Amino acid sequence: MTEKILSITKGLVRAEFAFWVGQYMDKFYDGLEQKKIVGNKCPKCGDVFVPPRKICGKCNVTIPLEENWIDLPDTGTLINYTATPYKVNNRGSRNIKKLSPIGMVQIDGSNTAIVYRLLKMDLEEIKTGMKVKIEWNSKLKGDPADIKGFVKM
Amino acid sequence: MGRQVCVASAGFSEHASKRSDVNMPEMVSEAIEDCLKNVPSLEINDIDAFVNGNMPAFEGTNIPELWMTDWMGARNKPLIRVTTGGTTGGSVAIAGYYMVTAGLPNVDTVLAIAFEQQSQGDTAVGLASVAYGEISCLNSLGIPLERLTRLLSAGAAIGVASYQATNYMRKCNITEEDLARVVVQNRHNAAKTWWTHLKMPNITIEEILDTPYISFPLRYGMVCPASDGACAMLFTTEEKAKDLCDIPVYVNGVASIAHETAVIGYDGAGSCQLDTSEQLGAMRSGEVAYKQAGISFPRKEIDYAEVYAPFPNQELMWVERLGLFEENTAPENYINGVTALDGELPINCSGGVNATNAIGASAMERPADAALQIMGKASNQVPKTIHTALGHGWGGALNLCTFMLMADEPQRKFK
Amino acid sequence: MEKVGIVGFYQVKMYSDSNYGRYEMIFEAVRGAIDQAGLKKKDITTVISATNDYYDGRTISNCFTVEVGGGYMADESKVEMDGAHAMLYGLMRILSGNHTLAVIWGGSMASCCPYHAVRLYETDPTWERPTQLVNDITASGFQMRAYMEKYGVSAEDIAKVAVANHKNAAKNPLAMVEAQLPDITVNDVLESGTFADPVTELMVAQPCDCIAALLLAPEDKALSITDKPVWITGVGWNQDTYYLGDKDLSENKSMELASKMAYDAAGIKDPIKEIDVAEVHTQFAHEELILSEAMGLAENGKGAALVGKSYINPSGGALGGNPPCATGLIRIIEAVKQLRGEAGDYQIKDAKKAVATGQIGMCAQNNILWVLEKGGA
Amino acid sequence: MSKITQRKSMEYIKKDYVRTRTMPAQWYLNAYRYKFNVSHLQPFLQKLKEKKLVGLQCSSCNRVFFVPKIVCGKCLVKPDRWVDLRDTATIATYTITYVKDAETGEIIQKPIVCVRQDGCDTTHLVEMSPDTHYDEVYIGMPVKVMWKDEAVGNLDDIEYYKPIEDKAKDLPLRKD
Repeated sequence: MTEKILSITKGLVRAEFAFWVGQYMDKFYDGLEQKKIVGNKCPKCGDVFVPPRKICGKCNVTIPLEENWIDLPDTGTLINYTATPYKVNNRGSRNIKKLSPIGMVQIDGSNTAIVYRLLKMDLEEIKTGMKVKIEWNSKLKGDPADIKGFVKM
Repeated sequence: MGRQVCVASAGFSEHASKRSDVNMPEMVSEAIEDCLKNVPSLEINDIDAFVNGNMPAFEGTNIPELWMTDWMGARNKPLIRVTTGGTTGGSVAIAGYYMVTAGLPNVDTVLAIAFEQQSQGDTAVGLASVAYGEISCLNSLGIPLERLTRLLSAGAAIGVASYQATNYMRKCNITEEDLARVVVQNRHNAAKTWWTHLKMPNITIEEILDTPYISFPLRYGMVCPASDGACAMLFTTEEKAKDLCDIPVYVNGVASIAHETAVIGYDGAGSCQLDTSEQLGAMRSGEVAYKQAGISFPRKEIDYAEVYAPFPNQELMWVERLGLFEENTAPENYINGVTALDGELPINCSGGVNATNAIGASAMERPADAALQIMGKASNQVPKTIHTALGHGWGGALNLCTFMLMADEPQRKFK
Repeated sequence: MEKVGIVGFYQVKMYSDSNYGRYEMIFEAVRGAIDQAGLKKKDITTVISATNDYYDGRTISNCFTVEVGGGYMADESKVEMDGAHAMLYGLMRILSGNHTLAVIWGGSMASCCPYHAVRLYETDPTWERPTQLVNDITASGFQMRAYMEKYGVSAEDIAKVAVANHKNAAKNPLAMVEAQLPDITVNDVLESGTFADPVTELMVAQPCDCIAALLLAPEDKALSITDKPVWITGVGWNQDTYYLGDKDLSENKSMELASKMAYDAAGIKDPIKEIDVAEVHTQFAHEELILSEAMGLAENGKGAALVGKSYINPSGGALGGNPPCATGLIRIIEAVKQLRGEAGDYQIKDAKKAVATGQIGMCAQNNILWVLEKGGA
Repeated sequence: MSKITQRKSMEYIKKDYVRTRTMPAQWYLNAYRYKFNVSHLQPFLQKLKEKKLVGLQCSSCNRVFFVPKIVCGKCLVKPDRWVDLRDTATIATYTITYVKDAETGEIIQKPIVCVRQDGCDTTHLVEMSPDTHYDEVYIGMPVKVMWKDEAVGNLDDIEYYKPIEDKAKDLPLRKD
């Protein structure tokens, strides 16, 4: 048996994508630009979604684009959290050896949770059920990064 | 031993070059809404299982079904994802068929969904990365990259289709005019169908021949557009379909026979498809499906065909390979109007892929439109009654094929 | 449901960075399965592959694998999920009566792709992907914390699961060398470094390179091929909602519904008593508890009591190597080995009924469960 | 050829849709690696050094592969027999590409051909010699391998293919 010869080559290009967010999310990002959180409400079960959706998965009901919009506060409850040294992006992942806490926060008045960084907190002092508040980014661009993270209230 | 399967309904979203008003799941839900409109007695909750697919690399999301679960009404329902590139739609439809025919307990009504929002992605990189590994392997074996790009520059634009076109044209002794004639017929048909992309009611052969070449013999005017759109089909058992709609469409034969890749083989080696217009895989798929359906003379027994042809030469080629016309006679039949809306054997009355190509969905739109023609609910309905129709798809590097044969009466083995 | 039998299988050894070409590996798996069953290429009527465009870094990842995967002039299709889902499609094709021998193969090379980035591509691109905070890493942390806080389970209990799996993997010659740890202790697991608090590195099923293949045939054909067929008696699969914030991560609804569907089909009333072997596809140690509870193998919150009982993941499970798109198929193969009595050092005595599961998505969003029974004398 | 340079868009009935925001994302193909086993190619590459062509034959179906394949798909076995091949070939199919010259901006028409080496059962893509006019190429044209001056044992040793003297003319496919 002769020795195996492998050819290992690397890729060369990258593909760029731009995802249309749709009109529901567009309204939500319009709100973020003005430091406002908007959600929409299922007409059947009354669940409030942040970010808004076209269809309530529980009831399979279409929520009309024009109706059922609700303004929500910038406060919420921490329902789950984790901390990871890994940084993941579209290119790969790396371990930066420093833990950064990430929390799952239920905005008051909504029935879903959103995932953001927890700022200015030590891992030891984070507890689920904690009240937290949005820290806005200094520059608002109408994208998810407008919310910088959550801070203790 | 399998059950008889019926198509109860099919639906489309609007197709356009940029569906900038919706995101992917919202577009999919449009198609589902349209599909369920035809079966008013069925609610989304009555659907037992889902099959989905798209061509992920054109769109930048991995397994988007995970994300769009709620939009499809698939929360806490069985779902599988089938993707095979260009034939994705056809493969999804075939998977829908198999899911019903298998007779697994409590799986009777299956919604098959295929979609693509191409305006979000990078089609050029998407296409190139089909053979990206092969290209880099050839590069490591000594062929410089710039020479490879030169060799494959025809491929980057329209893949292997131009090689196939020269082969076919040579065989039939036809000119570009014959190709343009097919395009005109398709674009005129598309103008009469509500969901299509390139609606060109007044285009002429001269206008098409006036556009520049992309890669000989194909010109800009002849090739398919890149569209955004979704398609949904509802498969169910015979008994349920009879309750749901007036004319259930029986699926009598399916096949998806694979061949070796054309022009460039795996590992960058040679390809065994010596004649790219021969298409053994498609011929074999036809044979298998006709045998399942008990059709011995496809030329006489089939009333309507939707073939997957982004390029006009392919439409001519497929109708011959699938046994609808004698070898090398398709161009003649297009001149004589046999394939027109009011002709003897209408082909691609929805405008075909040549007018609308949302890649992942295209191969499903073929059987979907054929089913609607049998039901008499198609947007550009053929005046004569359609009894038997076929929907076809091809993909990969000319090596994958899907084939679905439908009729208004059951398969002979179930009679 | 008519009887369908598993008549052959083959799995390449798992490597973290294999010395294999992709096509060579696929060929070895498919040819190995065909040889094991003593068949020929022309017997294959359908081929279902489980690959993923993003794990393979190419559009239409099944385009160039037609020849090496045995798909030449066969009815070929691809399921872009776990290998266990591909087997579902193969089963449906056999049940239809159109096909008499299905080859199911699946797998990919994790050493060739940016694995965690690919998992990031699964997230909602209009909302979660731009922030890059939701991915398989953070999701695992949320899932484990939700489970621990709801039932008061400690990290030690979960570390014990990892210990059991790594010890089992040491007995499995096909497991990844890096995961074969016969002398591992609970402390080793807890101190192996944070992956996503409270998950530590050794609780994670590390992605690796592997291709596995399996053959399905209808009853009469199966009996003519082998005297040790394994029958499929039930299957269930299900998809849960996507957003992590929408569901209770401490339980798994989709596995609950999938197992109910499968048990109903197989006529299983008391899974704890009736099932001899369970091969569970778990991405993380804590998922073994959540999933086995959802499968009815333990009461909610009491999954930790199962640890040490050898009938769950005797092969080491996914913690012994987690090749994307193949893990579920390997679970089925391991269950088949147990039923055929070919599992070697980790054989469970008199195994008659087994379950094997597959999953995809973050926090096991889509699950499939197979019930397999020993056939023959 | 003025037609080649102009790009005219064709009119069609359009519908305007609301334009919403977009979220960017990338797919880094350059973060991937591709692994191939090329062991089976080594004897072939060695022969190229001597300016000789060999194909790999499947002993089950007798098909000859050039460039060699690791597996014969028809039989699902590894082909293992080497056969010598002639340096002549036939054009199986072709296309003409239109590439803009980087310096002059002029559109260059260049034939890219798919040839079948005489004595083998596969086709592969190659370039024609630079002096071949795009109009001369036709299906079934006999061509011949032109080697690089110094063969080093890789695929680039075959510089291009050159037409063998032939009086036959093809049917007109083009309508200018």
